[in-house]
Amino acid sequence: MSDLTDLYQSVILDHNKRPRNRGKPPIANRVATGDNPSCGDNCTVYLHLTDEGRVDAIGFEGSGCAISQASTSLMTTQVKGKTAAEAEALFNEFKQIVTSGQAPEEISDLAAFAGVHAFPARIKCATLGWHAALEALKQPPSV
Amino acid sequence: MSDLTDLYQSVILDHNKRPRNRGKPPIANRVATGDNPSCGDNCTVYLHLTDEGRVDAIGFEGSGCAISQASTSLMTTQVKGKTAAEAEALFNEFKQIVTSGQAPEEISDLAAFAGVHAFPARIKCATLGWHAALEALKQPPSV
Amino acid sequence: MSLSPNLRIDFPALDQHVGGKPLVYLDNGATTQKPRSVIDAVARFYERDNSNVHRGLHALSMRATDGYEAARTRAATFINAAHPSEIVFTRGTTESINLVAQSWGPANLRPGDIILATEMEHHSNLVPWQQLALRTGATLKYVPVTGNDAELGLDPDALDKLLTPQVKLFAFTHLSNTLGILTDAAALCAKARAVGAVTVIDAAQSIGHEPIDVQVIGCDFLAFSGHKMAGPTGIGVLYGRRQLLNTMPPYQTGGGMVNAVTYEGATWKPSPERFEAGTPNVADAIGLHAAFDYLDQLGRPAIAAHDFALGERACAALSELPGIRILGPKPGQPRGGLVSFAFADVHAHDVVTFADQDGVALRGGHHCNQPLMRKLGLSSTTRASFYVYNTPEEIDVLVKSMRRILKFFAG
Amino acid sequence: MSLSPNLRIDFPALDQHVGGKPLVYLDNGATTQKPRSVIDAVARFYERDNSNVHRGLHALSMRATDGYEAARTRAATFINAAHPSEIVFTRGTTESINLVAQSWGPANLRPGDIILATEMEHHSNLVPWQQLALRTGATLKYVPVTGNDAELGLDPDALDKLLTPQVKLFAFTHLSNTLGILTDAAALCAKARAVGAVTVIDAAQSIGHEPIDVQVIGCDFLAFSGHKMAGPTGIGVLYGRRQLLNTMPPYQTGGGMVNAVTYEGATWKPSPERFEAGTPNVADAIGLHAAFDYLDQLGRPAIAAHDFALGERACAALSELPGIRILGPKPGQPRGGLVSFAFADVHAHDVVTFADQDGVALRGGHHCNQPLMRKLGLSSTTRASFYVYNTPEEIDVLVKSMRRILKFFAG
Ligand SMILES: Cc1ncc(COP(=O)(O)O)c(C=O)c1O
Ligand SMILES: Cc1ncc(COP(=O)(O)O)c(C=O)c1O
Repeated sequence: MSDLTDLYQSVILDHNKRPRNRGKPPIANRVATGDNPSCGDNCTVYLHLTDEGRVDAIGFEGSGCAISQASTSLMTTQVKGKTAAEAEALFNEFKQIVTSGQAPEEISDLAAFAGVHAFPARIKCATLGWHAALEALKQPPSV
Repeated sequence: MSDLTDLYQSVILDHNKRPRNRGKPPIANRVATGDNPSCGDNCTVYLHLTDEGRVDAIGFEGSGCAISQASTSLMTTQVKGKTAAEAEALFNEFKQIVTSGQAPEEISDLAAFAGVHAFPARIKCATLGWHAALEALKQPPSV
Repeated sequence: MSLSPNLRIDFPALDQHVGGKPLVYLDNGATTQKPRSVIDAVARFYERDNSNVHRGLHALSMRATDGYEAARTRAATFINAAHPSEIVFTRGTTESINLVAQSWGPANLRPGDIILATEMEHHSNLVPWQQLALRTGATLKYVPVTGNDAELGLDPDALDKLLTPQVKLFAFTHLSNTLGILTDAAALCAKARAVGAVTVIDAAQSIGHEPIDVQVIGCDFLAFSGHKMAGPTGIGVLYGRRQLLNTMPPYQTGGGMVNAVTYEGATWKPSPERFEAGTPNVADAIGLHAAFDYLDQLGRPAIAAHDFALGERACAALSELPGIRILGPKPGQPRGGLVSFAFADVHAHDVVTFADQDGVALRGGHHCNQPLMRKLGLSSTTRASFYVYNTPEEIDVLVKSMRRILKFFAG
Repeated sequence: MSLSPNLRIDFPALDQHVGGKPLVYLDNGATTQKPRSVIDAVARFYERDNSNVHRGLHALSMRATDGYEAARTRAATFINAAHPSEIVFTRGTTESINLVAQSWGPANLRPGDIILATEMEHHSNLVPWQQLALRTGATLKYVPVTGNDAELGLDPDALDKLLTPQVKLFAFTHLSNTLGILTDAAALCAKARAVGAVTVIDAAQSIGHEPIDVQVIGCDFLAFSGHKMAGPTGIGVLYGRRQLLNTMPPYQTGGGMVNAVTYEGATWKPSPERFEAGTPNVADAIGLHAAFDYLDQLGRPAIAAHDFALGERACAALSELPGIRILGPKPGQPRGGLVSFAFADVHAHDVVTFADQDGVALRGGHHCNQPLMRKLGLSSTTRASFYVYNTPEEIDVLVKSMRRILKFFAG
């Protein structure tokens, strides 16, 4: 069972049960949908980018496994307040964690996903919401 | 080596070395070509059918292995003088011999081909000339 | 007439632990395990008779040819085909169906014609028909699946309405890999024949489980894979009625399927060679032969009864779990040995990952049936699928594992 | 750097008698024997890891997926492909070539375009192009084979004339299965590239014998079969440059190669999944992995040198027989380990049947090369083809057997 509690850490279970920023935020000017058709999972991320280029509101909809739901929820908390470039840098760190299983000291909650690396088929679950968010950041303003 | 001398009986070797009725006969009113494209073998049989419906002249051209050459040569000696129906009956006996390996007592030279049955891939060599002859007998008069 | 529990020892892969627990292999719908006799038949071929087939005249080549053709004849008897030349060896069900779509299809379909399938087809019996419709201008229609979760089935009235004389081809599954529904193949073929439609049966899930007689069913084509019936991967069969096969243009071209070749063009051998270009998968055809023998030795009626019983038992036991949706036919209706279910609060992928830690191998996802999933309002289900070596005790292990998962995620 | 004669014990099938004589297996051009490590790799997969790939999340399925993808990566390193996604698993050379013809072909050829092949292509690298020409209105032309019996080769001047900018595709063999001629693949690809033609190399005969680096050769596609390189039957590879593969429409459709599917249509995964519809031949891909390892452990330069030496030796020894025609390249020219010959008075089928009684396995016929045979004025030849386990002594047995045959038919 050690593997499994590695995978489903309490941070993940918590975000899965009580997702943060679920639903469309009151203001939003960017949106993108990530799809994992071979799982049937999907995730739509809405966000509001200020004139200064910072995310000041973010939310998501969609369905998926505990890993994808929790990672998307956590992502929204981390991306809020960031610029597109900062969000991308964060995603690269996250990708590093889920593929290597190694998390640097200073990284806090993202490290909870280190256990995913032992389940390669689940890596795309962990990155689904991130991909949608980065895609949204690349979109022209809308809504 | 018992199998091989069964296959290449002296009758067969003799017909292979000194084929009977090789070449186009002086008179002929029927012709057909048998092909074994997957071997590259082929055989053209020319014959003359009298008004009474008997073969009074027959000859063949083409190339192939010892089995097909000898069987075609022997076939010409046997079919000469026969009607189409008699030739077909003879072919059925021949087919019986090469597939079963059993030859009835009264059958003379055709029995030499009984050894073919142990080499299923060679059965079509043994029947190539026969098929051409029967085909020729079904043709409308020509030449 | 029931299966012996001793047969588990015939399957080497069952004798292992996963995550410290004895393996409970319930992913048979994806692929079954192989008995020793199949594994050995493949190895023995390579150890003794290995050679190329058909064009060879030396001893090994004749042995290999005999072995390969004996496998064909055995396949014919297994499904009671009228003649071995009605058996074309392919890589599996998917290739068999593509062969029909690519060879029979364009030669026989025109704009305005209808291809009929059902809403519960596997992608492999669905996407090839979409592509064929695109290529020929024919229209693809679907017989709807109706009913509630645990009472699903093809809509018989809709079927009768859809099956018009414009329908040139009717392709349907014999046993749904997602719902476990066993269709009445003979009745469906009779209806199709009445309007002159050619029938294609996807027997991927039924071939290793149910007795199948193509002459009784009356189908034109039937497709299956070896790996889902205790046989090797990489080998399958397309059964086709001889009259049809011999009128069809080739599929792949190359060595072995041609008669005469010049630099300008080529002529084709008759079936089955016409459809088997290149060196065939000789060793796995011979392994498949051993699988036919193994299953017939157990007896297919006994296998079907065993699977049905496990399916019903699993449905009953799982239905007691909170928040579960079980998808499939009504209890007591014809069904295969598989059960598909979904929990309100736990995703199928999490279920499968958890069950694996209990040694239980399940499949979670859309089961190559995305449109049906969408129609049922689901993105995925968990599927437990049974075979000859599964036991009632293994169903208990499954249910216990599911309870633990529900508790973990509720906790 | 030469091969150890001890390696014969790695191949179980060699250890047998045929017609009371030790087997002398010289039909390697048709298929090679398999080392124990390959046979065991296949069996071990079924005994331990057997499961379906890709869509599974349980332990066996992850192991099967890892094994299958490791085989792909190993194939990429074996031919030095830039990326594993450039490796598509197929049934063999014939299917690999058909895949290019059916997928790349219609999407890229128009009436007036030219497909160029050579006169020495195997039917599997000839008939698919005839069919593609028929389907698209393109014209198929051939680079002529010129020279006398034992000095045959592609005509370089004719090649330069034929290779115009209208040529969209140039398909040629790396090693002729009938003549033993080894082409200069890198030079041919460079010429083709200069006129913008896409290149397809039939490496069926060379893959197990010669070092092959697709990046050095500079080809766009390369096709080969596992069974001709010590691997299992039923598995082969299409190498394709990634940029090309990802622009090509699918080949077969169904499970595993789709992204999103609705009742109305589907979208495709990128290469290699796009071209691998249905359950792949997992076990044999894993067996092929073991074959790559086996050959690289022997060392391909050593294999090539061994084969070349046996080929030259056989040519020299056979050339002393009365009435023999030996077909192939000039002595000393690049060649594979095979020799094709014909006697004036004894047909190849009789030769093979006789040799079999001496334990010598040969191939007689047109070697899936009917048009070339016709051009050379022959209906068939006898072919002896060598591999890593063959010895100079076996060539002596071959020659002795040939002498006996000539005597028998002369007698
Ligand atoms: C040169 C060449 N190309 C293609 C093939 C076809 O290979 P396969 O039958 O494995 O598809 C062969 C062997 O038969 C060959 O020798
Ligand atoms: C109902 C059904 N049809 C078709 C297939 C495809 O079979 P294969 O992947 O062996 O080609 C499957 C299995 O995946 C199936 O369950």
